[in-house]
Order: sequence, then C-alpha cells, then structure tokens
Amino acid sequence: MSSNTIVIGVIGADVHAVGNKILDYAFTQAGFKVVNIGVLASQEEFVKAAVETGAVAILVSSLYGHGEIDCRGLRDKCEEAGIGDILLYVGGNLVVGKKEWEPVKKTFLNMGFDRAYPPGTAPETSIEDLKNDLSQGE
Amino acid sequence: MSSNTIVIGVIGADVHAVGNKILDYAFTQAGFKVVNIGVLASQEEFVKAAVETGAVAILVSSLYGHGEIDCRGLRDKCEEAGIGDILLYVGGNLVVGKKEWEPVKKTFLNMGFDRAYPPGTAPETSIEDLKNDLSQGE
Amino acid sequence: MEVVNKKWPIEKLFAQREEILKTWETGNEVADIKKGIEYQKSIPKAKNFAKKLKEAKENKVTLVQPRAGVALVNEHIALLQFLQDEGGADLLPSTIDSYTRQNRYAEAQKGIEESVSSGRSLLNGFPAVNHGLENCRKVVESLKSPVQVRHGTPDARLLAEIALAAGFTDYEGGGISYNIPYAKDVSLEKTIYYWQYVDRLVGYYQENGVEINREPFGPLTGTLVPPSISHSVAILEAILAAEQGVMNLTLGYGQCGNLIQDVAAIQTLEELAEEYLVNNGHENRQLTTVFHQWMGGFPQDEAKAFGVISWGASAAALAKATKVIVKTPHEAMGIPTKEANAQGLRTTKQIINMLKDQTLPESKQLLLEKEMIKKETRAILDATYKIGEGDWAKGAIRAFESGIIDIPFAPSRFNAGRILPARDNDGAIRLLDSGDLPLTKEIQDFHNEKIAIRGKAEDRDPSFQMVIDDIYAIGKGFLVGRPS
Amino acid sequence: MEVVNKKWPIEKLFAQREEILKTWETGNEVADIKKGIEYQKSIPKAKNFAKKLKEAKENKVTLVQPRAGVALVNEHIALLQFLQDEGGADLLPSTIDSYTRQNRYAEAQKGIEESVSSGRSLLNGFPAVNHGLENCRKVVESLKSPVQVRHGTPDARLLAEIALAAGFTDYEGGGISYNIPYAKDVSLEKTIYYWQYVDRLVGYYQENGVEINREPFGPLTGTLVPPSISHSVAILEAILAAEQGVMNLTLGYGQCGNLIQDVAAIQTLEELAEEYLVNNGHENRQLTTVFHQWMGGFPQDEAKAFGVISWGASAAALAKATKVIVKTPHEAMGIPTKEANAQGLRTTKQIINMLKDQTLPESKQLLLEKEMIKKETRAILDATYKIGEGDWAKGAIRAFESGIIDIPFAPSRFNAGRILPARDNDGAIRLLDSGDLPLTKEIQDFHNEKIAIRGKAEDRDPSFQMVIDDIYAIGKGFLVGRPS
Repeated sequence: MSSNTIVIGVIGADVHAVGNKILDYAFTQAGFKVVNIGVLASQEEFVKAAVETGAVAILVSSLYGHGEIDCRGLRDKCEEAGIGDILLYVGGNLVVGKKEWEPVKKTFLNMGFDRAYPPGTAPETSIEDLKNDLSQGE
Repeated sequence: MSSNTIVIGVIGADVHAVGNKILDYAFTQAGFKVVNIGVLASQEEFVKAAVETGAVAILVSSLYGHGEIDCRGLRDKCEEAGIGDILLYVGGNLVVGKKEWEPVKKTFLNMGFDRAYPPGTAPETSIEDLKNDLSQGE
Repeated sequence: MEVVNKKWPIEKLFAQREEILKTWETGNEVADIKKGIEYQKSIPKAKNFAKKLKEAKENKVTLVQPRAGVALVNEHIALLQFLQDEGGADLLPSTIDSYTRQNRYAEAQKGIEESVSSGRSLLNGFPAVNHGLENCRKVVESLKSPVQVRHGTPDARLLAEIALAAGFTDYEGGGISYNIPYAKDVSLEKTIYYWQYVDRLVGYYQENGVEINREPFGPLTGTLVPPSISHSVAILEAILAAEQGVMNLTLGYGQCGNLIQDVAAIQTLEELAEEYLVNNGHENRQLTTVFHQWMGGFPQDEAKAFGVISWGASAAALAKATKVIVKTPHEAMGIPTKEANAQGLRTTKQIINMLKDQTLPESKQLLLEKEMIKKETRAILDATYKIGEGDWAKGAIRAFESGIIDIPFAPSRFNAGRILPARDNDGAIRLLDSGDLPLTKEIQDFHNEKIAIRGKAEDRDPSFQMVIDDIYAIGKGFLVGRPS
Repeated sequence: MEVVNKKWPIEKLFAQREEILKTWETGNEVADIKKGIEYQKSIPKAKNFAKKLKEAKENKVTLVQPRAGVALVNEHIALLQFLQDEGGADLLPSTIDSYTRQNRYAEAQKGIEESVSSGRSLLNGFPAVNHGLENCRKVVESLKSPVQVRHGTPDARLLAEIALAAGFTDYEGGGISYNIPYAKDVSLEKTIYYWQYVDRLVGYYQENGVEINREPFGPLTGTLVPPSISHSVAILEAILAAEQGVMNLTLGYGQCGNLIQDVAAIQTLEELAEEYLVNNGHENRQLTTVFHQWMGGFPQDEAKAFGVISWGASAAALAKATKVIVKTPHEAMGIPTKEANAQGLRTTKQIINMLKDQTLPESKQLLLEKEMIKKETRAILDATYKIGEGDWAKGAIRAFESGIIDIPFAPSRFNAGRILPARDNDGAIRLLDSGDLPLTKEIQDFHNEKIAIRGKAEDRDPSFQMVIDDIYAIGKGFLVGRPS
C-alpha cells in the first residue's frame, strides 16, 4: 500500500477543534498527507473523504463523551463503501465520566476499531502505531 | 458535689500548647475553676493536681498521636489515689493516622474514660457535656 | 440577510416566535409568553441570578458556580442538589447536551431513551428542550439558588423560550461566542440574528419587570486566547444585547495562568465594557464579571488537578471577579462524578473565603498590563466599528471576515485563523503572529519583544511547536511549555 | 551556667561528647568521629542538602519537602521512597518521634516493640537514636535525595552525633526554636548550650570538608506568630550557629495567609539575616529560606485542605522561597497516610512549577510591609544585643526573661507570654497586645490602627475572643475569624 493519506476529524456534535489542529500538524510533520474534515463530522463525511482520497486510515476524535453513540456502525459504513479493511483509530474522552479504560477500549475494538486511545495520549503514540500498522500491512 | 474545679493538661511527651490555652480560657469563661498543668504532663501530675484541688474532672488532651500509650492506666492511678469515680475526659488526635472514630472511641472508653472526643471538637461541646454529667451526679 | 444593530420592534419577535415554537413539540407549551413572565415574577429574590450577582458585587464577594448536567430530570435534580448542599455552590447551572446545542432534538431523544434503558447518562448534559416546560420548572423549583442555562448553542431561540418560561434567570451565550468556537458552517449573520431574538426576548421580560441576566461566553476556544480578543467579543456582545433591552450582563474571561495578566484582564474587562456601553448610549446596565478556571488541558492526577483548580480560585479571588466557574479533579478524564464536582467547589470556596479580604496591589507591572490590554481592545473594537460603518453588528461580521477579530483554534470557517498565540517568558499570553489584527506598531513591538525574550531564554526560534508545547504544558505540570 | 556566644575550642566538644555518647547504648557506635566524616565524604553531591539548596537558589526554583517518619526502619524507608517516587519530593525528611525528642529512649524502645507486635506504627516519628548508626545509614542509602532530620528536641546532641555520622546532611532546630515551643521546664541557658554543641559539631564536620546544612525552626508555635518575632529568633540562631562554624543556613517562616505579608516576610528574612551575619563578622554564609505551609488548624474535609495547601504553595512560589514544607489533605486528622502525603506534594509541585516564572511585583503595600517587618525585627534584635551587653547568647536569654522577645502560645515557662496577636482586616498578623516588645511608638501605632480598622469592620472591641476566632478560622474555611 503506497498511499500515506489519512482522514482526520472530530465526530458527531463535537466542536473541540484544538486537538484536531494539533493532530493535523503532527501527522503532517510526520510525513502523512492529512485530509482534515474538521469538527462536527458525520460518519458519512469520514467515509466519503476516505473513498475520495484513497486514504489508508481514518482517525476519529471524540472529546465530549458521546463517542459510544457517535461511532457505532462506522465499520459497517466503510464496508458498504468498499473500504472495509481501512484502518480505523479512535481517541479522546470517549465516554461520559471517569471510567476504567480497559472496558471502554474493549467496547470500541468490538465496534470494529483497530486501535482506541485513552485521554491524554500524545500524537507521537498514534503516529508510531500507524507507521507500524501500515508497514505490517505491506 | 459542689466543687467546680477541673484539671486540664496535655499528656505525655506532647507540647501542643495552643488548644490547652484555649480550653483554659473557654472553661474559665464557662464558670469552672481551671487548674492547668500545661503540656508534657504525666499521669501522676494529673492525679496529684486533682487530689490536691479536690477536682471533679480531669480533661486530658493528646494531639500528637501517642494518646493510646500515654493514657493507659490513668483510671487505675485515680483509684489508687482514692479518686476512682472522678470524671475522665480525653480528646485530640488520639491515634497516629486517619482512623475511623468509633473504634478509637471504644478503646478509650474501655480504658476507663467517661468521654472521648474526636479531632476538631469545639470547647463548647465538652463544656456542655461536663455540665450535664456533673448535674446528673448530684 | 443584512443584520443591523437596532432594537427589534416587539412585533418582529412575536411573529418569529410562532415559527420557532414549532421546531420541536415542546415549543407550544410556552406559547403564552405572559404565563412565563407571571411565573418568573413568582420566583423569590434569592433565586434570581441578577439580584444575587448584584449583592455579590456590592459586597466584593466572589461566588462559585459549577458546570453540570445529565440526561434525565430526576438525576439532574439530584446532581444539582448535591452540588448545592455538598459542594456549597452559590449559583447553579444546567449544562445542555451537545445534540441540543446543534438543535438535533431527535438525537437528544434517542440519548434520553438510551440513558433510561442503560441506567447511566449517555448525554453530556441536560436536554432541556426535549424535557419541556414542566420538567424544567421542576428543576428550578427543586433548588435554593438561582439556575443558569449553560450550553454552546448557535441557534438557541427555542431553548431560550423554554428556559425563560421555566424560571431560569440567567442565559449564557451570544451570536459570536456561541458560534465561532462551537460551529463549523454557520455564518455570523445568522447567529447574530438568532441571538438578537434571544436578547430581545430577555428585553421583553425585562420590560415586564423580570430581571434576567445574560452572559456572553468569555473563554471562547479556551486555548491561549489573548485577553484583548475575548474582551472585544464580550464587549461586542454586550453592546448587541444592550441594544435589545438587556439590562444585566456578566462578562467572562478564561484564566491564562499569569496572575498579573489575569487580574489585569478582569479589571479592564469591566472598565472597558462600562466605557463602551455608556458611549453607545446604554446607561445603568448592571455589569458583573465571571472568571473561568483554566479551560485547557488538565493533569490526569487528581492531586495535581487540585493544584490547577486552586490557582484558578486564587486568581479569581485576587481579581475580585463576581463569580468563578469551577473545574473538577476529574477534568482530564471527561465529565466528572458529582463527588468530584463538589470537591472542586469546596476547594475553590476555601480559597475564595481565605482570600476575600485580599487583592493584588497596584504595581508598575499591573498598570502596564492593563494599559496594553486596553490599547489592544480599543484598537480592535474601533476598527470593528469603522469597518461596520458605525454599526456594531455589521462591524462584527466584517471584522471576522477580514481578520480584525480572530480567535485562535476556532473550528468555524468564518474565522480567519491567522493569529498564533504563545506564552512569554513570564507565562502571559502574547501574539507570536498577530495575523490581521489592527494593532499599532507600539503594540506589535511589545508582543514581539516579549516573545523574543522567551525564545532567547529557551534558545529556540518561536514557532508552532512552541504553541503546541504551551497547549500541553499545564497537563504536564507547567505553565510555559519549555523544551526539556 | 553562663553561656556566651563564643566559638568552642574543639577540646570542649570532644570532652563533652564522651559523656553524651554514653546516654544511650547506640552512642558508642559513633565514637570515632573520623569515620563519620569519611562516610559523609563518600556521599554523592546530589544527596547533599546544602549543595542541592545552593543550586535551587541559583536557579530561583522552590524545592518541595514533606514531613514523615514511622517507628520501624523498613517501613520508614518504604515511606520515604514512596514520597520520593510517587510524591516527587525534592528533599526528604526523617521526622523524629516525640519520646526521642524528650530523650526518653526507653519509652521510644517500648514504642518500637509495640509497633512490631501490633503491626502498625505506635510512634509519631522515626526513633533514630534507638535504631542506631547502621539502621540510619540504611535509610540514607536507600534514597536518591538528601535527607534531613526534623524533630523538636531541646537536647539533640546524641541525635546529632548519630545523624551526622549516618549521612544525614541537614539538621533542623536551635537553642530557642526547639525549646520555647517544644518544652515546658528547660531553661534557655541549657538549650543554647546544647545547641552550641550541635553547631560546633557541624562546624567540625565543615572544617573537615563536609557541608552540613542547619535550619532553625521557623514557625515556632505555628499560631499567629508575627514575622518580626520569628525573624528575630531565626537570625539569633543563625548568629549563634555561624559563630560555631556553621556555613550553610536555611531560615524558616510559617505562612500567615496574607500574601503580601508572606512575600514580605520571606524577602526580609533573607535580607535581614544577611545584614546581621555580615555585621557580626560572618561573611560568605550560604543563606536559603524555607516557607512552611499553614501550620495552624486545617479543615477536616480533604478538598478544603487541598485549598489550604495550594494557597501555601502559591505564596511560597511567589515569594521564591528556596524550599517549601508541605502539608497533607489529612492534616486535620493527625498523621497522614503515605498516599495523602504524596498528594500534598504533587498538588504543591504542580503549583510551584506553574508559578516558577512569576513573582509578586513590587507595590506600595509590599514595600510598607517589608519596611515595618524590618523596623520591628531590628528593634527587637538591637534591644536583645543591648541587654546582652554585646553578647548574643546572653542577650537571647535575657530578652526572653524580660519579654523583649515573646512567642505567642508557647508552652515554656521561660517565655513571657504577654503578647497577643490577631489578624487585621486584610488578614495580616498584627499585635493586639505587644506586651514588653521594645517597639517604637510608630510601630505600636501601626499595629493599633490596623487592629482598630478590623474591630470597626466587625463592630466589636478586639479581645481574646478575636484571637480564638482567628485560630479556628482556617479550619472553618476563612482566614480572618469574623463573628458570624
């Protein structure tokens, strides 16, 4: 797989823009071609952007605690659009309130995400993971 | 019992003088005759002062966490000195560390104290208790 | 659509509200506006936000207020009662969920239903529109203190109708502060217009003897916002609200972390707002201030979070803000438990009470900071007025188009996004790149010099990396993001 | 016994130490003083207190240090390692138990035995004398940071011998500060003499190339102590220590709670000490400062306690003290768990780090406060020197006899106990009754006026009740104890 295009955005009714702008900067610096669909992004917008740009991964952010509702079904939509094996990452404050991380992670992996990140993860962590996941896919 | 003399002091190797001075003031204001033996007071000093002044109560303070070691045997010493039924109160930070109060209280009541007070008790509380205990004894 | 800053004839409001009340089924419950006014008049003085703020301002006391909201009515009431009784909150909120903020009432309904079936709140706030009039009144009636609606809703007309009729006595937001940081694709023409509706509605209640307080959202994106930017927006929204008949205004500011800058900001915010309101013909407005504890990233560790909360409480108290919005030790983890929320309140109140007799004394540094904030804010506001050809509404719209006002890290495409803030060597927020802000050379030089001193101390050229370092700094235990 | 402030010939120390080392069986383990010096020289620089303080002072950083000590060696080591690793303590303590402080080693032994059998510490500190040389070295060797002995021992000669030989590089206390607040019946002649021994011992180590830091105990009774009183004692003890050859001194001050007074106190403490040391012929001493977070009563609630801790951390950071001694959220309940102790450290460190680039700027109020503290302290010290006929040791003894120095709420019968402190309307500590302090009319008027303003604000005559209200105030959530 030679593309290094990724789609990033903040899902649902979420307007947290700061982390989004930092991820954009950090992944661009790390050599990726970043397609940033910004905040308030629907599942459909993520999938459409990924199909149109031939992206190898979708990185979903959710900072406002509605992640569980907003993310359900994203993998299905990818499959319907013919990009069923695209890498799906998710991170942020995924649930309402302070919760143990492991059960939350499991919920999102069961939804079809390849990786899920707890609050406070540095961009470097996901950059490294993405590079690893992409090189293994080759 | 017509005496209103009480003995107050800080037991053991304890040098906390502030509360002692406030108790002195508060009980005096409340109409008691206060015999204050100060800090670093031994069990013997408490008993001796109570015998000499015909006191109706001994109020022991302990602020430094060694209360359990320091107070053990005080009731026996009172009995030996012929003032076995004198009122014995104790209060302060009686044990090392943050502990549940009820078990601590029980320990001190079992040692022969009539009342035991947790950290942060206002002087008014023990003044009222003492007045009640003394009027019931009449 | 051309929006101008001119008081709406009441008929315009009444005509429009017929449409607005149809946008969700609960709207018709508030159709008779007289009943809302009557209900408001029955609320005791102690539960009126504007009156409680007035008293606090006179007594130079800083009140504490949490953020809080959950999906279901009884749980929401229990939460607020807990914060009132166990947290000692002086003022109460009802924070609205994110679906309602986007007028997605159907999704909010789904969130309510899933919350019922799962037994935990799946919404990040209280969906007041869906719950409707009687449920909202139940909230207000269950509490001893005044309650404010806090949200982030670009089009908050229906929410305002229900909230006011239900007895809420304070309403947060504004046509700029609830658009640029909260929306991506909504034009300022639209949101200023929507908020003229809200302000005219508040003005109508006022004309009928009901004091409602209004609070533009001060911190904006909450991320390294220079005081002159947030002051400009707050004062613009104050003028727009006052024109529609709003008499009680609380202007806000989000803590930057440098004590001198924070105190200077609160003091200048009130002084400048008073000046601009009076100069625009709006006399006798009740002006109070709100200080937001640190709005950026928090440390994960609760003990460290208590440190961040406390420093915010200290700055609020020393600045003598009228109220302070409180964070919690769970901040880094998302929405807090009610216990954590009450802890944040008690920590804050302990400090507020300990410092109530103290202020930050006047110093050369404080005077300079105040002078620079005033010069900058006047430069921005005066350019806004000019480009609006003497109309503040038109001016606001054009100022954002041209970058005369520019909010860092905002999601809206109607924001220029050309400025770049960074901390100076003392931790005050300065401009690394001032984009198209209409700053004089004197002001530019001031910023450049301040940033240069830091660059020299850190032996690096100021860049976006410095900005990122500053954004993560407090979460890592520092104010200034120095290279390690 | 006539004690004079004159450096002991080394033979006097050596003769006395033979007797001292016999007062408990572990004494003979340190009989060969050369071995102690050799061992100290093997300690790496990073673990030397004086050197770490020097570096902090140069970098204008405030270091954090907890209080901690338990009965048994392994538990004590585990506790300190926890505070180092989980709390991020920069400097470590070994707080000594109260029996050892009264030289009651047999009772301390009983406490050790009961702690072993009951499985929990029945002592409120670490009985270093009973544990002896090798156990104490094990403590020092198990830690990465410098370790100080903190106690409250009027006669701390044997403890000092063991501590220094074991590699502790800082020793708290002094002939006044560990007598008047810590004893009832011990004369100042005796304790000044005992502490000349300790200082001469430190001086001997110094002459042999080992830097040991000494720290007079600043907060005294920790209860409404006016800065001029604690400054006078600190500077007196600094002069007495310097005479015996001590080169490294950390002078202390306990937070009063009014920011301006606290910052003024730390700044004047260093300025005055420097002045008096140099004027008395002691050049080139390393002077650092320690700020003690609030030493009085704490709120029971942990969230509120975090507020009190944080305000202390803020004042320490803005005053740029060299180190801060940290309280814990369990303070009101007695001795804290190790987790609570680490929380206090992390909260403090978050604030220290956030404020490291900030200071309290110069203001009229700060300058006035500094000026008054200096005038008062000089009045007390100069009267002390005079009554001592040019000898600081004799002066100290006679000053306490005559009330020239007078510590509020002290247990010692050698303290006059005639002064009465109370807060003024801004929360600063003033004198309600200045007893026999040698204050000029200007200073007296200053205090009277400040107290009168408060009395008027509270509509009551200042009295002992006001003092009691102030003592309980912080525990109840306020700094100034106003009538409710």
